[in-house]
Amino acid sequence: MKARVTVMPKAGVLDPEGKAIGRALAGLGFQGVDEVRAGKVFELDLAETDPAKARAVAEEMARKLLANTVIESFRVEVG
Amino acid sequence: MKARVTVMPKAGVLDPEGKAIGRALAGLGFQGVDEVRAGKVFELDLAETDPAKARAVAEEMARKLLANTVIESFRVEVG
Amino acid sequence: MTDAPSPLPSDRAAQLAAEFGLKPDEYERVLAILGRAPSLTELGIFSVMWSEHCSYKSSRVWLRELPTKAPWVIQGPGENAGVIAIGEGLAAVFKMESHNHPSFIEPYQGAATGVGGILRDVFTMGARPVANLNALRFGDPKLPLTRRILDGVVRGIGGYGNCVGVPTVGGEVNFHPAYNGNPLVNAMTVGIARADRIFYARATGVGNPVVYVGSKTGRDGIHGATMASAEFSADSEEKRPTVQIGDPFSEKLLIEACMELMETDAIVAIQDMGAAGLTSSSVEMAGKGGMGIELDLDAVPQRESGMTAYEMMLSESQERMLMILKPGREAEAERIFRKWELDFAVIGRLTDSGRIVIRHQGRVEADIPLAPLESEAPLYRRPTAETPKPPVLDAASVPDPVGIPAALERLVACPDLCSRRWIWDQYDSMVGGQTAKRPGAADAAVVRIEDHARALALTTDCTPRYCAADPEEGGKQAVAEAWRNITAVGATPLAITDNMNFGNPEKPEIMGQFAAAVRGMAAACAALDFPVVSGNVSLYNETEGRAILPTPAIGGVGVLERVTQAVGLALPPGCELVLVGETRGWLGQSLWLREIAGREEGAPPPVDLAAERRNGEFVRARILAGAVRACHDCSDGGLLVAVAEMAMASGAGAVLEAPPAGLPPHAFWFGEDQGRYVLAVAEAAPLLAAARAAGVPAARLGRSTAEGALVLPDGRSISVASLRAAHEATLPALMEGG
Amino acid sequence: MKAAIIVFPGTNRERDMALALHRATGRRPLMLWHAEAALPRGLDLAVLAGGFSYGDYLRCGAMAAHSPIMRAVREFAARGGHVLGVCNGFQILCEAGMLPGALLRNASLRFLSMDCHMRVERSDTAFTRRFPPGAVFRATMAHGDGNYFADTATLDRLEGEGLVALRYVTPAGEATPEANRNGAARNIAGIYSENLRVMGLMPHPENQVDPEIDGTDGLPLFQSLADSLVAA
Ligand SMILES: Nc1ncnc2c1ncn2[C@@H]1O[C@H](COP(=O)(O)OP(=O)(O)O)[C@@H](O)[C@H]1O
Ligand SMILES: [Mg+2]
Repeated sequence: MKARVTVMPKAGVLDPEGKAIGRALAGLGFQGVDEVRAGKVFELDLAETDPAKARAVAEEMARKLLANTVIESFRVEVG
Repeated sequence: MKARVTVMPKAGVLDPEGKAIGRALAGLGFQGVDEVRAGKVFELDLAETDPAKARAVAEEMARKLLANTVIESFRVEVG
Repeated sequence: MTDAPSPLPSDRAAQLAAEFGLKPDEYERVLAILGRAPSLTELGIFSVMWSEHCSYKSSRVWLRELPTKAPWVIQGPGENAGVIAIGEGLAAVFKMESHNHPSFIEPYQGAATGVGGILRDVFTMGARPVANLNALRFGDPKLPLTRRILDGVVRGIGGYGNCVGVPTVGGEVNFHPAYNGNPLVNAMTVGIARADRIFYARATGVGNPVVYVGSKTGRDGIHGATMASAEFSADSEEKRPTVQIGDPFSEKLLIEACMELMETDAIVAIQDMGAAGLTSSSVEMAGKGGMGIELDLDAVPQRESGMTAYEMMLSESQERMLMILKPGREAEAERIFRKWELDFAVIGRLTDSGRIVIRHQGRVEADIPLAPLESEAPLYRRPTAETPKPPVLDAASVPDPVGIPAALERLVACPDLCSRRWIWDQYDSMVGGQTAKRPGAADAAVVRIEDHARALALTTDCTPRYCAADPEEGGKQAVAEAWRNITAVGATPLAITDNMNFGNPEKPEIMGQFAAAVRGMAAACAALDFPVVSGNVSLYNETEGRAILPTPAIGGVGVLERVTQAVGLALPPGCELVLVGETRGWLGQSLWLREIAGREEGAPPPVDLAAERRNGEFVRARILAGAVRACHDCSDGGLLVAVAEMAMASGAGAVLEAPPAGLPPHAFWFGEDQGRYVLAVAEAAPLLAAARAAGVPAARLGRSTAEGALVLPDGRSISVASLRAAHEATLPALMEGG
Repeated sequence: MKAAIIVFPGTNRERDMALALHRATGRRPLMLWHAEAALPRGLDLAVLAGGFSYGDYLRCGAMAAHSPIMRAVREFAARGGHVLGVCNGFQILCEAGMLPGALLRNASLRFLSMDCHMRVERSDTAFTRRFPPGAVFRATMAHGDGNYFADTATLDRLEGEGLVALRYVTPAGEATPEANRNGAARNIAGIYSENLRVMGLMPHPENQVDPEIDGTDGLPLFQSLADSLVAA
């Protein structure tokens, strides 16, 4: 079973990368980009076959390691 | 309109970060993790309101800047 | 088990041989050696071993002309890196290598894996890497593509070097449109070993285990020609990139694990898996020892499923090594590599058959006699056409359009002379705690040897515009400048590594450049007792038929008995300035001519090797006698640029004296005559007297002051702060200015 | 003083740190591999040195923070032991929750290798007593992720309780934006734990301990520790 953990900077936490990308996009002539947030995504191949259990495991992984909840929030999708 | 661009290392391309995370998860006692791939995600706030156009713009941004198509592949979601 | 490889159908084999880059007569030789058509794996092995990259088929006949011996040379060219004795039972191990093409395709990973590869060449010989340098050439800085490549290359070098914890202490950068489609990324690593504990790649001992360590093998970097032919990648869901990805973290672990194993006596031979990975490492190790080798590819640690023998033998996955161990030492070695969380596998044995035999999934995939694979390798003496000697430019015939102050301000800010701070600020130059002269501080970087007073002086040099105008003088000058930069910190130059970057060798004019550059280098190496102990050749640096400037990059290594003897270039106030060496006002091929007069012409400045040696030995002796407070050689931009660089480094100023009559001022101040140094000393008189006694041309040039201005003989004054602002602004404006 | 440097896979300034400790104390520190579960008896100081533990993959220090030895380090600190974390070591201490806040990418998004100046905010701790009050000293910085972040309440608490150890300043001692190259909140270069026994900082004072190499600006930090932690 596949799980995907998406980790984004929390609102209020500086996102220098997102900002720099916003500027670079404008520099390339892309208009109408209001905001860019840059985050990370982890695709996990789990042996677990039960979706609910897989989600629980992935959430624990995110809390323990994949995200730093001082600065980041995360979201888990399975399937 | 929001667009999300997910950028992952191409299949077959070494993903040292994913490899190290996989090891660390095993070290933390998580079993049954077959593979981890680490990628990036960009959440864009676009002024564009037409979904098809927003997707086209986000795809162009990915090709031009957000992804390095020599070694990475990308996926765009809008809405 | 079938014990003979299955040959390809003969027409198919011939067609593939051509696709893999084997010439028809080369392929005939393959058939003669095997006595049958090759299997796919065999054809792959021949094609990579006989490629320009591995066989040096176009360059070997010329490289033989280079001096490679001196009493302090422990190992010259032919091993993974060169080795020299540096005193106190220590050895310096070093080499330079190019990653030009990969850095154009993917600048970050190309440069990063270039650093990783050269590090392995050095620690595979038992040396702990203590310094990295890099010699870089980029296209026109006004092009966005140039900036993108520069940005990626610098990030890649930093990303890899910073992570492995080896300080990047120096290098050089040039810009020229000839590199627009073909940047040069040459990386150099220097390591320190005990002179009696060098590890070589010569495999011996029938039955000894062949051991694979490091990262797993994937389908990275298998050459483009093959990947394009879809038949060999049945599962090709998407076109696989041939780009290799570096993993500096694994490299760091590999360094530590190898160092730990090398403390034991378990290793017979060791070699990194560089270009053509498993093929070249196994063929070369067995070949050097006159042995045979058998590999069982089922045992190779694999990152991807379904890899074929062909793919495994040609993979260029990074961070891997091959070793021959003494019998029975496998467990001990395995424990060390497991501790460092690296793969470890016994994948074969040495034999006395003189053949390489490769087994995979119950089949013999290759069975090749090793001796002819090496001895029958192609060797070409390709036709050469000499570069016509350009006429000497008469300085008096070139008017000065802008005056001295304006020219200086423009020169110190031009891309080839501006501060490289933006680059070196991204490289950790201090890790290790031994860097006494970091980038920008001296003509050569100075790195002390841990637990010793002794230090190495390191530099990379080449002036491609000289080489293009006159490859022989240019080759000579590159070696001389490296020698001079080491001398200018007070160190004794010992040996060099080189990286020969040229265009297509099948063109006589390119091969002519190559041959002439080697001739010039050889003359300089001989005259300066500065032998070549390792090197690398990169040919076919062309895009759309346009070649790069001939670029024989030189990496020089010297030694100081005590690190405290080293002098830098920062000018202290209250000194007298002395110019050592003869000034004739040589403007041909100078930066002044190009940047101020807008002309790229004339013969480059000639190098008088006897004067070079005499002047340098004089300067070094004065430095070691403790008589010199600062020293800088005159190179790009000439004398006034050298003085300005010394002043900008400290903020001090100088009052300068009138040039000798007979020379136009711009030729005196900006001519690029060779073999010259600017010295800051407490008192000029004793130095001038000593110079006279030694037959060394020297003249008082002025004095340094605490006021931050350069005052010209005619009384005009140039602010050092504004020079520095212009000098520092160029790269940041280019790279961050948007 | 009995000191130990903890070595994680990817640590690379452990030798620099050992040289600095040796110079200040006359004793070579122990090197401890991260897989050890316990610290040696009678230890006075545990040091987390700089480098790229686990390649800086995921987040700097995140994986090292979960190493077996970090439990022992946490217990050691809880018992009142002294812990110094430099650069990657600082990042590990934050990831392990032993110091508040986090270290984000440098504002410039580039690795910064250059000298910086720091002001010693209090010179009455075990780490700083050799510095005169308000001292400014020079050190090398070499990091990609040194941009200190904490929420406003945490920053206010750190300031209020005197837990800001070092700030980036000009050579004249002013905490200006130009002196703050990585963009750290309130120019913070280093902080203490509540009991002042755990210190984390981004720059590398261990690279300025030798007059033959690059001066001795950083030496007082190690001498302070040597003075403070004289033990049997
Ligand atoms: N790519 C680079 N990486 C690190 N340092 C560099 C690089 N390029 C130039 N430098 C440093 O910048 C300084 C000036 O370089 P350069 O002008 O080539 O010196 P010189 O003319 O004395 O040989 C030297 O200290 C050199 O090591
Ligand atoms: Mg030079």
